[in-house]
Amino acid sequence: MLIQERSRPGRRAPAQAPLCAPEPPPIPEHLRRSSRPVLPEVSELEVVRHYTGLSQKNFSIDTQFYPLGSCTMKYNPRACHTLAMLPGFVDRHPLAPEDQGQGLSSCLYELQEILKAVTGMDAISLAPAAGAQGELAGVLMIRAYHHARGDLERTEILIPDAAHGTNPASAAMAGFEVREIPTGPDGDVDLAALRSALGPKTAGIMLTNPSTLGVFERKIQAIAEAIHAAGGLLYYDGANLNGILGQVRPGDMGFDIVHVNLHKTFATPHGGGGPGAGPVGVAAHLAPYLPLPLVERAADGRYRWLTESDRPQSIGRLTAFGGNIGVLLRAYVYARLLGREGLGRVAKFAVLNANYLAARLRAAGFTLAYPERRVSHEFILTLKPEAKAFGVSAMDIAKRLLDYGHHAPTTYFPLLVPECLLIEPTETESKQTLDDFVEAMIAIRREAEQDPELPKNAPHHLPVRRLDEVHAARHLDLAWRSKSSEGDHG
Amino acid sequence: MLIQERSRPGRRAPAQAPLCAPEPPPIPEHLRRSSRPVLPEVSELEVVRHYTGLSQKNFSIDTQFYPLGSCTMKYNPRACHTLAMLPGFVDRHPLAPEDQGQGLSSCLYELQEILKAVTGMDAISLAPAAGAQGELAGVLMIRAYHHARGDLERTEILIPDAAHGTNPASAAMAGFEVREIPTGPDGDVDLAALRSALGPKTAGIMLTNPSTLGVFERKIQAIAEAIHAAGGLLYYDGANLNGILGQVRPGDMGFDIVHVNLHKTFATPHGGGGPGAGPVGVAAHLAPYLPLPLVERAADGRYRWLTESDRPQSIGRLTAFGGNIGVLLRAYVYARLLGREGLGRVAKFAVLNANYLAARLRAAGFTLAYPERRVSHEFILTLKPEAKAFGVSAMDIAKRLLDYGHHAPTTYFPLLVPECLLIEPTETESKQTLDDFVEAMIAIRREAEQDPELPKNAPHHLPVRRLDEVHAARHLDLAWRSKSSEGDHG
Amino acid sequence: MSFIPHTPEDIAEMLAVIGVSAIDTLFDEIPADLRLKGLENIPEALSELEVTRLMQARARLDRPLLNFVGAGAYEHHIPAVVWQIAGRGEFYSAYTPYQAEASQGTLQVLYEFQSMMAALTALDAANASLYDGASALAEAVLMAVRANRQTHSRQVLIPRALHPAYRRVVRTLTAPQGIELIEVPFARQTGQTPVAALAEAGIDECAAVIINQPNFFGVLEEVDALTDWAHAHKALAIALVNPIALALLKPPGEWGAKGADIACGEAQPLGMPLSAGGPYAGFMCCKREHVRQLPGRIVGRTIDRDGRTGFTLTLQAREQHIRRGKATSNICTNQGLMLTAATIHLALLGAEGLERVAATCCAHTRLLAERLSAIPGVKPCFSGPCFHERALSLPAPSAAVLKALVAEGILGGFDLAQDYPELAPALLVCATELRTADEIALYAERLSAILASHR
Amino acid sequence: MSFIPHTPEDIAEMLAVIGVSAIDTLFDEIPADLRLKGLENIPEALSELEVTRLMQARARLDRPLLNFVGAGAYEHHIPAVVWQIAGRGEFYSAYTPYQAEASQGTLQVLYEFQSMMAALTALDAANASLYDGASALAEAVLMAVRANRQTHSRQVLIPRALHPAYRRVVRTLTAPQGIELIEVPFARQTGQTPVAALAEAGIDECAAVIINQPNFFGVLEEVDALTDWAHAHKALAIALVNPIALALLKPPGEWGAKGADIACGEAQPLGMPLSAGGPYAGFMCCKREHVRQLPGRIVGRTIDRDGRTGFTLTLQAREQHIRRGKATSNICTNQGLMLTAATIHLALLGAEGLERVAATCCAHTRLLAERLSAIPGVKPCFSGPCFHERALSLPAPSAAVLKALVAEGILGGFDLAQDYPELAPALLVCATELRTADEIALYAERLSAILASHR
Repeated sequence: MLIQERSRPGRRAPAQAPLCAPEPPPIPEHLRRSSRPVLPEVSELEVVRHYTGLSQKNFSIDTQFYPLGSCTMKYNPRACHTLAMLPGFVDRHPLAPEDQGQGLSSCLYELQEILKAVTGMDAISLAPAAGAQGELAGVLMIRAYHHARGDLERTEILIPDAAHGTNPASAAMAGFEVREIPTGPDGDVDLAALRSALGPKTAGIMLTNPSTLGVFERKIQAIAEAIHAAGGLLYYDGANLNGILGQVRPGDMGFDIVHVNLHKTFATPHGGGGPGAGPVGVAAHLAPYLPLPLVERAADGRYRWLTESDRPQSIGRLTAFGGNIGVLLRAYVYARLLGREGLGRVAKFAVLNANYLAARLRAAGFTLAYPERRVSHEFILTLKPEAKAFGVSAMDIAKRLLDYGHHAPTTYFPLLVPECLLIEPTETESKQTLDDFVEAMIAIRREAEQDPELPKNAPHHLPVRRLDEVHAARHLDLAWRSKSSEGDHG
Repeated sequence: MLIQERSRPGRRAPAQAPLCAPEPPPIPEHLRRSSRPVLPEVSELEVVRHYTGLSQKNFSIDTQFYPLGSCTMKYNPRACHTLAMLPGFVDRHPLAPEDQGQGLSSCLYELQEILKAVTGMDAISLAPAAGAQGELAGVLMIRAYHHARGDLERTEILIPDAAHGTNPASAAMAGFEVREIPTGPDGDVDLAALRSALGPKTAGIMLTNPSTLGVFERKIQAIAEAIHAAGGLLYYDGANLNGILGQVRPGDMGFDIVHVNLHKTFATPHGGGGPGAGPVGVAAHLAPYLPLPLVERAADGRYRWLTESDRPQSIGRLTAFGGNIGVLLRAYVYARLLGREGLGRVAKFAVLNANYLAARLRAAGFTLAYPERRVSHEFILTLKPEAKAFGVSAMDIAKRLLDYGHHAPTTYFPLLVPECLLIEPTETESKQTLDDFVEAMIAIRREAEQDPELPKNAPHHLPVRRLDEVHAARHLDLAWRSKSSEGDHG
Repeated sequence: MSFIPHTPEDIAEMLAVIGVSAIDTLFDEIPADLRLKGLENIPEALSELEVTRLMQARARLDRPLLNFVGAGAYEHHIPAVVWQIAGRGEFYSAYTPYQAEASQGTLQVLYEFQSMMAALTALDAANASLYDGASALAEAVLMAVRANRQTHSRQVLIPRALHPAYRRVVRTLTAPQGIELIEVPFARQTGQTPVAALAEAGIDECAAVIINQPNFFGVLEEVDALTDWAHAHKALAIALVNPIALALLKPPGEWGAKGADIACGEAQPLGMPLSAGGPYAGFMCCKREHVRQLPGRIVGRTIDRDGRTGFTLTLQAREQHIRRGKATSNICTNQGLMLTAATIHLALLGAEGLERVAATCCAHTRLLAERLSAIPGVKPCFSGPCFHERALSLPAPSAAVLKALVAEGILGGFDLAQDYPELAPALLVCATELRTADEIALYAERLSAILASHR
Repeated sequence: MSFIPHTPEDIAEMLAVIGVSAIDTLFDEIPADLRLKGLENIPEALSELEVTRLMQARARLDRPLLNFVGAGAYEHHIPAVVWQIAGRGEFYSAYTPYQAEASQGTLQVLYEFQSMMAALTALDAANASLYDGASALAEAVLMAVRANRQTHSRQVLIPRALHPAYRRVVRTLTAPQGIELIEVPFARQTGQTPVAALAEAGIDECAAVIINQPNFFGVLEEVDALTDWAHAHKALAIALVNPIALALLKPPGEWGAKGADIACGEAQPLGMPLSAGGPYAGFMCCKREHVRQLPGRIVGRTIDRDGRTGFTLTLQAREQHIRRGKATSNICTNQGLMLTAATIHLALLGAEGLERVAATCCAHTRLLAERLSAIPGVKPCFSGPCFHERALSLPAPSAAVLKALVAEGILGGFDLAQDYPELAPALLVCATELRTADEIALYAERLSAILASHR
């Protein structure tokens, strides 16, 4: 039942609004609303009960294993939440003067330094509000760099076919044309194809490493050399940074620009869709183009925020204020809790978990997409054999996993691999949990063999059965309408 | 699975303990522990997931209708929680000096004043930690009062047979003998029996009004007169105060002592068993005996805590410090949110809801225990007809209600009424919810008629089926033991 | 090992199953010369106790100021319920609801939010958030250019009386696609954007006109005339609105003869703390005909195999993970949790509560403006009707005045001098429902004293 | 109407179903002369916003002090997880788990808590809370008198080196049942309660001996000898213990030849904020043979109809709602939610974490005592081994010294002068794991200055 359907005319949660309404303000009649918007009229208890009940319909890290490939769903330490919500931070107006915000600024400055250290870049901007905005900032910097050199012909961005969809979308938003580079059969970029694509129009390349295929791009140094030789820049998509954190750095691989998903690698919560944060880091020659604001420590130890007058070549601002500060604070707390050794340990155990899970599934007879490769922090299973043998799709198996109490891995991505599951266990899950997942996969395959309708009709134990996405798209129902307003807008 | 069963040797949530352990303290060998206690060894994520999962196995006000008679399970406003946890209050050491705690003291003083106003008593102590401790404080004051007058022969407390079990238990703890007074067929106390029980041994009477039978004791003035004439005192059990709040006051009915369950009438949460708070109020002649501490406002407007030297006749202290302060703060916030009119409205709507629910259930063919009486804030249904007709007990129906998403009413209390449900909807529930409950009751009766095994084997949709209480009592299993410790203590 | 549950036995067993002898071997495909020896320049781990102490000390450095600034971020009462529920692990630690059956909580919340925003704006559809109000406006511009089939113009009219930071963000995000923003001046007398000024921009056609209600100065625009002008010139009308103000103001769907085409704005006033600037959430609504051009996530109501109602992400073909370079936006992670807060917030307030908040803000700002204007030399910059912000001109340099106010613990307003030198010295002030008459009086008293010392 | 959901239509429909015309009629059985006209002396309702402002202002009045007091309430780190989970509505707003099938969350938590306490105390069973440590001790005395079948004595030996407030509470709650408390002195030199002092109480038999480890002065008692003495004199041995200390100290179940019979104490150090004195929680454990005399709720593990494991309240025949006047206690509502916090707290720390906390507290208090004892005139009162509190004698009146420290923002200790004039002037100090070396140095410096000014 929708909250709107619980509504009764005249019901209120009166403690939440000013008790005495003042006179209606003197707004000219023709600018005034003629009828009240139809919003829920419910009591406070109804609100609490309704949304508490809805929350229980979600899977989440706090309740289930969530091996969603490319999403790094690891434990979100609760202290990060508590400490980011301290009154001094949470009540601060974005336009309050910086000399009254030295505590906040010091955290953000230190986060910049920590991100420099883990990425191997020379400068960081925390401004981007999410990974995709970080990507956009990255390609805008590529654009600004070439333009600043008067190099206006570089209109192409190279992107491997296995890339996240945000890569080409960000390149397009920045006004670039996208040129897709194929992947070789071993999962690495097809270097010959890459070389043949290079030319005077090459602005740069967007790469993630380890790639979305769950393997480390071994020829990264050759790629960097080729791109740079062609006058292009290398952009690192930080979505998979968790797989190398503390082991190898994008800066050392030759990348010029990197973004980091703090809501992945730095464990800030995903919140059912966000907010995230996507700081960008750059090599020194790109520092002038970083998006604003930036935090600087002055010689006197005070912190100040850099603006357009400090950084006239900046690509500009991406949100009205300083980005998702509350998320940045959570990431800062996380980084301090882990410290140098802890951050250096993340990838080790993320990769250990992924390799263990892959080895167990492989031993159980499942098919790895790249069996000859070392697994990074995630890996791809192709369920083509099962689909062929039992007529059960990867999606059916994913849905059936929900019944077993595990969130499904990413399905049908990357598009290169048929009937695939992209599985990322992360370092915060225990061996027991991984073993449980393997047992569930084995049990589901047995079901697929013996009673294929079971997975095909899954899920069975969730608040709803399989939802009809086609129906949703064909009979668009995007907003509840009250009966009375149907006439107006229906 | 128990948290102990998730444990693995050497697993840790290391952020939660000091990272560097100092040298073990110089404790003499024979006073030292020889082996570590077997506590869970789990990660922080495991803790979060385990207890989040457990929480989802509970019914609660925030998730379900909870018409548990005599328990006043109403909405617990969330602001009360937030504001009682403000750093100034929650970080305060109980032994911090009172001149550094004027904010807290002012809240508690004003709560005393509010409780005086709603009970009609002359003085209040907030010390008792729960209703039963308030009762005990009440009877200890009765004892102290008589003793102070040299009246040492008054060893009997009169208690109606319908009373809460805490009443006789508290009287016994205070060293009194209990004399039970029967209830008349109309639900009122048998006045003749009461009169014949009075005498020189009468110390007082413990009464709740409305009684646990869900009716208002109409002869309360006559009872008060008789008790006082016999030299006894009247103690008011505040468990049912929600049914009269703002409509009639114990002080005006003639009671000398009252306790208030803040976790009922003042909406502080019940927390799965507590904490509550059970302030006691008294008429002026009993004020010297109130338990400590008490908050006083001095002439200069400053607040101070009264001690034994201020109140040498006090019955003393009931807990080490000032009682459940955090609960008192929640009640204070609740009282301020409701204010004068709001507190005056509580009983009206609690009684409206109970009468409506009773009327609908009666119209649906259910049997009220006292059909000729006006229903107070709660009422008793006897399911004897259904038990006889369908062989289905009140407990079966209660368990089946759980399947319908409603918490069960109180079952088999009061003991006077066979196969009874004591139903208290409270004022914060909507008509829709009450209607849902009626529909569920009707549906369950239909099941009892057509498929009695359904209710008899209920619940069906909860985390467990009907639990075996006899097995629990016969095969006592009160603590998990590790395999290794079985030998030592098993 | 912080947050890593592996025991030594676990590690040994796992390595044995993998068939390697050490974790380091698992990185053997990384060129050896790239491998890091260890992280540097990062401090050692702290316990939660130590981090708590550190963050509390830093938070205490950030002095709370009595706040009279709005300028895009508004200090409103947030019911305790909002974050106690939105902070529940099941909302807080869930991912984007790709697996709909396991995400009905989040999905239904988002559908309810879309419904509430559609009701507030009187438009047909809403998305499930953009990063903030400024980036939402930029996305609205991009959307309008895509959606406008009547003209090939890539010119968009943007009022000068629109938040300067928003204008900068729109420029950052739309210039790479060759979109030209043409600034429309405001009337010095009223503070409104005159319809005549649109015409004076000197273009026959444009892709869109941005209409800001209330505008940056808190002044109410003549939205009907502006909308009709846009439609008469083949442009789409983009409304940039404050959701609290919509409780009282004519909704974008009813502006002019045909209604605005797109409405967007900042959802922060709906239950999001100031939090130094974020996370907030941008919202966007539109007419049905444009829904396939909406950027961002959209939730639809559908049915499951048993015909029961359920919710799912829909129209995903617009999005980057399907359409890649041709998507309506590159947005992926959005501000979902903030919408959970906004939905709970709106449910608690209802239309009548929202109206009370809006009216109280208006009244408080009116009182503030009256009290401050009573100080010699202080006067309103504009004559137009206002909502809950007011531009006031000062008899002394605004930066110095604000600095002196901060020394008194007062955040006295947004300094208009930098972005609007033509108004200087001037402040933009705001008093929400949180500001009391006493606090307003305190501000007036302190400002009066400060200005006296400047004379 | 705050928290009342009734619309005018609802009310009308409901009254019609009941068959009365006004709500007031529903009170017609109350004698008319008793009916109130209205409540007086209660302020008008405030909105949540106003209450928030009020409470914030009052909380700010209560100045945070740098805390060096324990004396029964200890400032420990509480992991953020603890109250984020314990505060979840399903725990927070549930009732006592009478309907076991609908309360498996709370019941399992309580069973886990009982298991943890049994492990910590090395006893067989635990209950699911009493109000606090002091009332738990009183209940333990009542229980011991009931459970002791070897003697009819109603005399109980209680050390003078036991928290004065606890002694008062025990007196309040046991005197009405004719129980006589005989105070046992401590040795002026060591601070311990000598076995010889028990004998000097001059009784042949007693119902129970209370043994406090560590005692109120932080001094460790010779628990083996005290326990054996008790058993030799037909008395039950009641242990009063600090749960953090149990990480390092010999558990009551292993004291002396047979172990203590009952252990009780204050659970506050396990995840409960100081909160000005409450809510805390008392715990109680005992040997199997006494379990039917335990007061309070007890959870047992059992099976459901399908043979699955589940949890339920058990041994309810001990309790007031069944046994009424013959119950083991009148307790009903207890401190359940605090046990939820304690269980989560203990799960996070584990035995090794608890050990680290205990050892760190000991080390910090040792450092504190050393630094303070270096000040001329300040010296330890006792020579006995200590846990995390220390009694120090001062060269100046303790009340005045404490007051001067408070003026410096320091809560300097518990003043022993009032309850132990024989030690005056003296303080009881404590430094938990939260106190840093800097803070300890600050205290020493300020105390030194204050004492210098008293010379």
